[in-house]
Amino acid sequence: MMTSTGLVYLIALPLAGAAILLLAGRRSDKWGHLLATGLSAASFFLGLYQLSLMLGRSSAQRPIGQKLFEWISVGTFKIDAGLLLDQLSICFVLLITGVGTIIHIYSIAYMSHDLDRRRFFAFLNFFIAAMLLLVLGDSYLNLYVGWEGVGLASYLLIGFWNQKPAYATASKKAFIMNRVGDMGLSFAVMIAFATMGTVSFSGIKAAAEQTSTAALTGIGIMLLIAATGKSAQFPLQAWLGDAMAGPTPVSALIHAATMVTAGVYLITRSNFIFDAAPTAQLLVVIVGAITLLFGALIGTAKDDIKKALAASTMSQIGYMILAAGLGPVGYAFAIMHLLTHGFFKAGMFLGAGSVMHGMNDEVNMRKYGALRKFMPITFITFGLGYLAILGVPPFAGFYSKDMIIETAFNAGGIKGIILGSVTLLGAGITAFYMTRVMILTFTGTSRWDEKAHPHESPWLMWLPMAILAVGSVTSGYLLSNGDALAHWLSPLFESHEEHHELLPPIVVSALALTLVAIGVAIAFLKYSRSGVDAVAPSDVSILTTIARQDLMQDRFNEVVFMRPGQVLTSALVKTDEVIIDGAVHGVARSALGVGASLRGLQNGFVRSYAALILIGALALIAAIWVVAQ
Amino acid sequence: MSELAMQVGQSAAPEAVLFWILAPLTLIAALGMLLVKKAVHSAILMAFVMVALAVFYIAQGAPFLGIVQIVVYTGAVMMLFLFILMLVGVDSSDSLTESIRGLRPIAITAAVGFGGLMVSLLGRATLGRGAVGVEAANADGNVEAIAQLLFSTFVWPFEAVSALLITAALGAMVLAHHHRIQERPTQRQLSIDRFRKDSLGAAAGLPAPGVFARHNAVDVPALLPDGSPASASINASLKARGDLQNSSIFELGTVDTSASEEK
Amino acid sequence: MTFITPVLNYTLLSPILILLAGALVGVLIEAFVSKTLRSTAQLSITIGTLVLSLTQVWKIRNEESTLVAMGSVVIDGPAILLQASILIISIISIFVIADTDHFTALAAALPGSDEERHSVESGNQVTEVYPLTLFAISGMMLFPVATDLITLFVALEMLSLPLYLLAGLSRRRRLASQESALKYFLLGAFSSAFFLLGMAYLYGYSASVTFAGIRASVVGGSGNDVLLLIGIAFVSIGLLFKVGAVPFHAWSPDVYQGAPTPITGFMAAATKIAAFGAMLRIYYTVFANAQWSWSPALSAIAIITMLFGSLVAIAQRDVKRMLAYSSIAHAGFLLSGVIALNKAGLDASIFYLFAYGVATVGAFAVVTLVRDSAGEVTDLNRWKGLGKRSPWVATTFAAFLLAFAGIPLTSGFIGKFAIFSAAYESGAKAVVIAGILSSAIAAFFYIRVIVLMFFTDPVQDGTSVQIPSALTRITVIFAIILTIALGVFPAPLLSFITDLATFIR
Amino acid sequence: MMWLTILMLLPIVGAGAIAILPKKNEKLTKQAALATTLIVMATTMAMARGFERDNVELQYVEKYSWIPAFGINYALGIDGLALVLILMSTILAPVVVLAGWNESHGGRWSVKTFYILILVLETMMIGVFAATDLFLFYVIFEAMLIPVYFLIGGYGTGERSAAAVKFLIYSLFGGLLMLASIIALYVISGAQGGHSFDLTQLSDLEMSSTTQNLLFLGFFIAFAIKAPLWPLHTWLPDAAHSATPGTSVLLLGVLDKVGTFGMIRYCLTLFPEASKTFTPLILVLAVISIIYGAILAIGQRDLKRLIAFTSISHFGFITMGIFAMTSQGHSGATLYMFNHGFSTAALFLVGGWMMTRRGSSKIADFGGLQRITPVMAWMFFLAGMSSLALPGLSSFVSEFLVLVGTFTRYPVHAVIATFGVVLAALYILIPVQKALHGPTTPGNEALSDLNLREKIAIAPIMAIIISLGFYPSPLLNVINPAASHVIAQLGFTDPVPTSGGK
Amino acid sequence: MDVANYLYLSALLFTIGAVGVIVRRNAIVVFMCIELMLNAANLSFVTFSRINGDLNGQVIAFFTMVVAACEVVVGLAIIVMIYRSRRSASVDDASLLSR
Repeated sequence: MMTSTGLVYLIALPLAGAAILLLAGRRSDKWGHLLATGLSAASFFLGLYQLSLMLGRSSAQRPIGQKLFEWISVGTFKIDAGLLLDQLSICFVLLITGVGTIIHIYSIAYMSHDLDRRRFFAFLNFFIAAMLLLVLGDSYLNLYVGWEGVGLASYLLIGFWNQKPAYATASKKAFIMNRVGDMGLSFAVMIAFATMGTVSFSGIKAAAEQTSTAALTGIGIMLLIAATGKSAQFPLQAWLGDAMAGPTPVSALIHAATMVTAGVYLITRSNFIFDAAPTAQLLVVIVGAITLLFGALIGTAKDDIKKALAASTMSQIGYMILAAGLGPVGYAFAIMHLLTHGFFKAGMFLGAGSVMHGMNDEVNMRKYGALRKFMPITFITFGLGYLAILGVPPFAGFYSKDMIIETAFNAGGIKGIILGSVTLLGAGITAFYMTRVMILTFTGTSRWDEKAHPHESPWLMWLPMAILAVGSVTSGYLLSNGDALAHWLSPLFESHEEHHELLPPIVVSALALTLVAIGVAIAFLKYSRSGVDAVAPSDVSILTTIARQDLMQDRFNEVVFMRPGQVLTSALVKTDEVIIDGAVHGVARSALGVGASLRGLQNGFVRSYAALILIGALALIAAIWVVAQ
Repeated sequence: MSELAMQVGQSAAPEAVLFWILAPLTLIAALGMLLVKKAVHSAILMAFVMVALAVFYIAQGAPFLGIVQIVVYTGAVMMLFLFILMLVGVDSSDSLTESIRGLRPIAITAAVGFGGLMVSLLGRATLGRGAVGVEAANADGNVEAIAQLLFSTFVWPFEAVSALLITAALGAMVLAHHHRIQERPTQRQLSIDRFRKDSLGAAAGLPAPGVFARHNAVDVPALLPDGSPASASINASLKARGDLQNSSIFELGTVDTSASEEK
Repeated sequence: MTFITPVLNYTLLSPILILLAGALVGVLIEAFVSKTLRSTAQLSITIGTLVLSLTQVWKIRNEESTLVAMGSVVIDGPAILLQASILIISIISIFVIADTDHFTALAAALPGSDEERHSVESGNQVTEVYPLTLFAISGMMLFPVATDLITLFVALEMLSLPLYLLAGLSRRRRLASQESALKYFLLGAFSSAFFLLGMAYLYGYSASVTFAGIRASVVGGSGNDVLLLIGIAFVSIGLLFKVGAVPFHAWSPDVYQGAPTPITGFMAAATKIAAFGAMLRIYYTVFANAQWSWSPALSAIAIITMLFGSLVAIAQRDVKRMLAYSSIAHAGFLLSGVIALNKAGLDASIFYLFAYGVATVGAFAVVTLVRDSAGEVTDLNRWKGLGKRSPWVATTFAAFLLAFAGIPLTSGFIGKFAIFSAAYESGAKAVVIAGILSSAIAAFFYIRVIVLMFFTDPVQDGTSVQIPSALTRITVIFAIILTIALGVFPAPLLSFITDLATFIR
Repeated sequence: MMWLTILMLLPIVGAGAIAILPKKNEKLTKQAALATTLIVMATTMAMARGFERDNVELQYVEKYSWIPAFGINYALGIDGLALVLILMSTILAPVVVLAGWNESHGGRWSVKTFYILILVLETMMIGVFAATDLFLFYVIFEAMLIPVYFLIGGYGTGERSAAAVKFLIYSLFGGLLMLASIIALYVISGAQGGHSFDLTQLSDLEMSSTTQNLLFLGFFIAFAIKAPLWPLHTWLPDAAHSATPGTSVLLLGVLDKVGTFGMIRYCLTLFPEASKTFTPLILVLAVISIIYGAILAIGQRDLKRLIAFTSISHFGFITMGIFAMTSQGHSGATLYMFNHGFSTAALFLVGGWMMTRRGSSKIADFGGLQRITPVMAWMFFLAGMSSLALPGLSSFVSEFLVLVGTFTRYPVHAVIATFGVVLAALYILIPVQKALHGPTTPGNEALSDLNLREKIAIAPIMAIIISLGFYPSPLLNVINPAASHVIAQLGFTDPVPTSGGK
Repeated sequence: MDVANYLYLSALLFTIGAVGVIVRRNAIVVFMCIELMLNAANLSFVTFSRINGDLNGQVIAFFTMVVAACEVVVGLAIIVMIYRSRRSASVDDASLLSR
């Protein structure tokens, strides 16, 4: 592998930005955001430069690495601080820095009234750096650093307005659920080291062949758990909705475009493990399928625009995970959907941010309506994203999502049919809830509070939206034209055998579009025709109620983990006081008691003392006599 | 030890007679010490035990010790005891009921156990050698032989005992000796004092203690005609030492006039 | 019968003889020196005598003889060490005894009487204390070097009688003091009767009154051992009484509390050395070959003593009583040195005795300083906040307590380590375990006192610390320095002891 | 050159100097104390430069006869393990002095006394790690209790004397058990070629397995009390709660390390067989400590107690790493000791500043500090992140090494212990949320942010926490030889990759 | 007659003396009981002296008498002192110091 000395700057630039802004404090208030944006952009251009270099090399020569220093080395456990830039990571690098830079720009305006804007930019920069480390690390442990780093960034940004207790709680929840997932990554590393003696990607790739399927399955499952945590997949999905507490640019960048897709990256990156561990792979698919529907269902019931989008994100990542679980045939599509999703979902989030910006930070869609007239640019960019997510040709989503549905059908047998159906159904529901969002927000009658004065956002905000909208429109075509992405990535994955086609592509597309149309139609009938209440109706079906409560996910966590945990905690606190410390005190007390009672012997009467001596003499003689016998 | 062939006394049957008469008496006397109420009776019984022991000493070839036992122990030490008993109150008697809960049964059990154990152990003792008798050692006379030992082999403890005697004397003095607090007044000074006092009441001499009361001890003040105690009737040094009886119990008003024999 | 002219070997006896002479001079001073000069004269004579005696001990340190005083006394390494220890302890005790008004102005005066008040006002002092102390010291010097039963008994009484008297001479709380004298005397006499009877049986068993003779019988065996066993038991009672081992300890809390504090310190330290010295000699030489018979019983007593002393001390509210129980516990620790019955045990015991003695005198000297208008304050509750009022006194006392507790860098730790390792080496593991356990318990109450002094706010009840006079100051400083020094650099003393401490038979 | 002796003497000299300074001039006293600790730190670093890191033998060896009668020497020497701990101690000392500039004011005694105690303690901290004579070690081990006892009891808050007593009694009890074992070792060594306390000689003793087990327990219990291992931990929360923050740092950061240090240096070296016998039990206790400490920390309402319980959890990790008997576990545990010193120091110091300002240690009394005192809040947050072993911070490296090292031999233990990582997130984030986030709690409005002195004090700690997270090699290179040496001596080799049974 | 009988007698007297110390309350009587114990021991000495055929036992007995005399002096002085202070010779009354 070629080595390079430049990779580190990709990370170092934003990291330096974060450090400077945090250490300089208020002094950098004036120029901090500019510096951060600049550094992010610089990193993006560096990425582009690396891409250009990469393009200039033959496909086998494309991956390049950089060993920075020996990080941990104990016995055979040797971890270098090393970076790896290959065809897969470059995609992420560009996505992260590209979308990241755009969102930086957007935020300059979006956060302009916030006193702590500088800190916000510091966190953003920090996030970029951590995310880059995640995708550039050349071993699981390096990845782990970035993995938790983005978790921290996410925590900090969700809780950016943590003076509101609910937001603080949301950030905490995100961090802790992520930690649960991270534990899976720890286990994966441990199993890998115990069985293969290495934790680097290349090392494991080489050793995987000699390793038993059981061990690989174990690693795979643990990686999956990690992925579910970071990517808000079932069963660790509950945090994502609450994470919308963060400023909207954060939602766009972290909780839509980049961080939450880290799970997809992890699974794709670990293709050599999953390919050899069918069971784990199957689980990946199942998780993806469940989440896909899960997120979609939640999305149908949410009135909070950001939460609706978050549910959508969850669902879309479900698609990606599912695709990644399909093995070599799906990796490229997973990544492709990831990239297109990065554009259109980020765009929509920014759009949502723009709406909120104009609506006094109102997030309830039932209090929107008819914003089309007031925010035309937002409407257009949002609409383009909408079309993309629906998978309407030729928008980006069409290319990526159809591929996934197609591949799912082609998975073979019952599995293929089920997966295909699920993905199709998901597409339909997606169409329904996204249409609902569109209708509630932009069309119909206005249901605003009197204080609201909707207006279009400044150019610093709409420009990024526009850029992303362009991406939403074009990226699908660009990436899939001539299987560009698939070819680009193919050296990384095992070549796959020709798959048999259950349904021809054109049929799949047709089916998908049909379902989308049905979804749109239902939404249109339900919301556009009959109008919308400003207050959510309460006489709704039990299903709606459950969906509004995120399918009871929080209730479940509360009943199964939180309450018992609290009981256990207080019980242990009591135990510690009463039993363990009590035992210690008990010993002390009994010694005191014995002392006090023996003290009674000393009654002050000399005759008693004499009696004691006599008894002692008797005992002593007897004892000596007995011993002597 | 009963199996021992210590039949020294076989030819000396009188010793056996002596022992069997005197030993039970000694034991009874010793037991009596514990059982009699009055301390002075105990002392008498003690003296008897000592004398009996002196007899045993003499019977066992220790005439010197026997005599010393009588002279020193019975004669001097017991007299000292009796003297102190007088001081403390010769008629004082102990109540024999036990006041410390549980002590008596413990004491009796311990005593029976102790005595029993001692006797049974002694019964098991065998020396592995015969009783020699002190006739050979006393060949030159008991006193001479003891003197030999005392002034040669045991001269060091003998000297050391002198330190003990001094200690005892010194100790007794420390505990009992009173200092003169003021200068002893001269006769002349006394006379002057007597006549130059505030009143001439003292000129004729101070009242004698206890003369009007029904008690003639020197530590009880005389009573004045009004029945109050005359403090001047008590020697000043007694007063200073605090050896003073509370005179109020002898005041006329409080005296029980019904004639009752004082014990 | 020819008279054998006794040969006394005065050089080797000289330390004791000097003391006796000093005591006699003291008695003469009582008779002939005017009151105003008496206390000065007595003090200087006493100190002079003690120092002279000590130098004499030093001079004869390398001489050995079993034949001193017609075989009544033996002078060997342990004898030198024990005598020197007793003398050093005595010297520092005398400073405290001499300090001020610890003793009654007139023993014969009734408590609370005019005569007593008068005597106090006239500045009267019971200067007889000095010769009495000297007599006691000479008895203590003789006790561990005696090699026949007679001398042993006489020495026992020589050391006891003056102490009985001294215990009753406290200036304050005289009733308690007198009571302690009575208790000490009655129980002391009671135990010495046992001791005497034990001697009789030993004499009966061996037909000898000398240690060598008895030892020969023990080694050679004569008949069965019943008389020996009773003898050992009864002699042990007398000795165990003196060291305050359970169940013969009952006198010590009462006497420690009632006696004048300087005497308590002196008694606790010096008597222990003397008694343990004699005990070591008797068990290591005379009874050594009968170890099988007494070792288990003595181990049991040691264990009970340690635990009892430590446990009961926890519940005490009076400093002097607490120290008394602590000294009971220490008797238990020291018994493990006797049980060890090896060279290491002997060395360790001697070191321990000396170190403990010094710390004890120091601790009691500190107790004398804490006072209110009515005299010493021994109620622990009134020691609260002492660290605030007089940090140095409290710190010093804390250091002594830490030494008692056996915290490293104090002499107590080295002593404990030495004595326990010796006991362990001889296989007395149970004793060591019990020792460790009771050390833990003991730490509890030592620390409690430290908490009272340092971590509790003072109560305003007139308790104050008297500025120590030069004499007491010397004692306290000497004791504290030695306590720390022996904890940090015990090597010189240890090797001195190791070189010297071998019993000759 | 007698580096170690000089190192031990320097604080004593400083203490002596402070003792003769005028009592009135408190500032001068503090400056003198700071200067002394800084000099010690500099000297340690100078010494560390000459350390040959690949040499597994003891270095800077000094040996003088101390008590020849018992074969006791004043013997010093350090290996990688000891060096690292000494470094930690001497770096923490000036930080504590500087951070707790005013800690000495609320005490029962003077400022002078406080610093004298601190400096005496520093001497002992160096000595206890440098001692290679068992007796010397024990002496310092026990004597150390005294200054700490007075520091807690004299300058602490709340139920300080009760806490101090509890601490002392607990420790003394453990120490006495150890003394029993030491006595036994001494006697056994006497029977096998002469009394000695030399570590290397003692480690060659022949003992029956019963003896070895009993003696091991004597040592281990003492150390398990020191490095509080469940269920011998109950003294720690009380002590930490009552002590001043600076004292707590020295207590948890340094003194408690003596326990884990002792396990390696004494338990493993002297009783290899017994160590193996008891490993299963100890690992279970360690795992319980990890989870138990974490859960209890979650349940605490008092900040200091919370931190104390987190330490119990952390010490569980260290113990587990030690007894996993792999080079990763061992090196990780050693590194963990070092890192824990700093992360706990950070938590306690910053927590201490918060508490001093607020006048309360209840978590509920804080709230919204991030808005009022951002720097302080950030420092607390960072310290917390270090405590929960965030990758990129120093404690992650050590914690992960311990887990990996344990997993290769005891996967089940490692898996359970890993749950502690999640709990760690809870016990840190709960107080972070309550104290730093949310609306400002009444009474907190006027709290002041860190001043320059405090910033200077905390800066080196943070620097160490962050830089060692990314670049722990300098320490690992020193630790590794020592750790593998111990493992090799015990006859262990790292498990080879199993390939999952293929 | 068996010489050992003296020993039995001695042991019994000693026991009686010991019990007397415990059961009697008058300090003087208590002290007399102690004297009884000493005398019992003396009897043993004299008897053993006869058994052993040397006079050492008699010498010890003699010393015992001397020592006992000294003890009596000191003891009685103490008792008198107590009596004067308390107006009581009961040992039970002297129990200020306890616990």
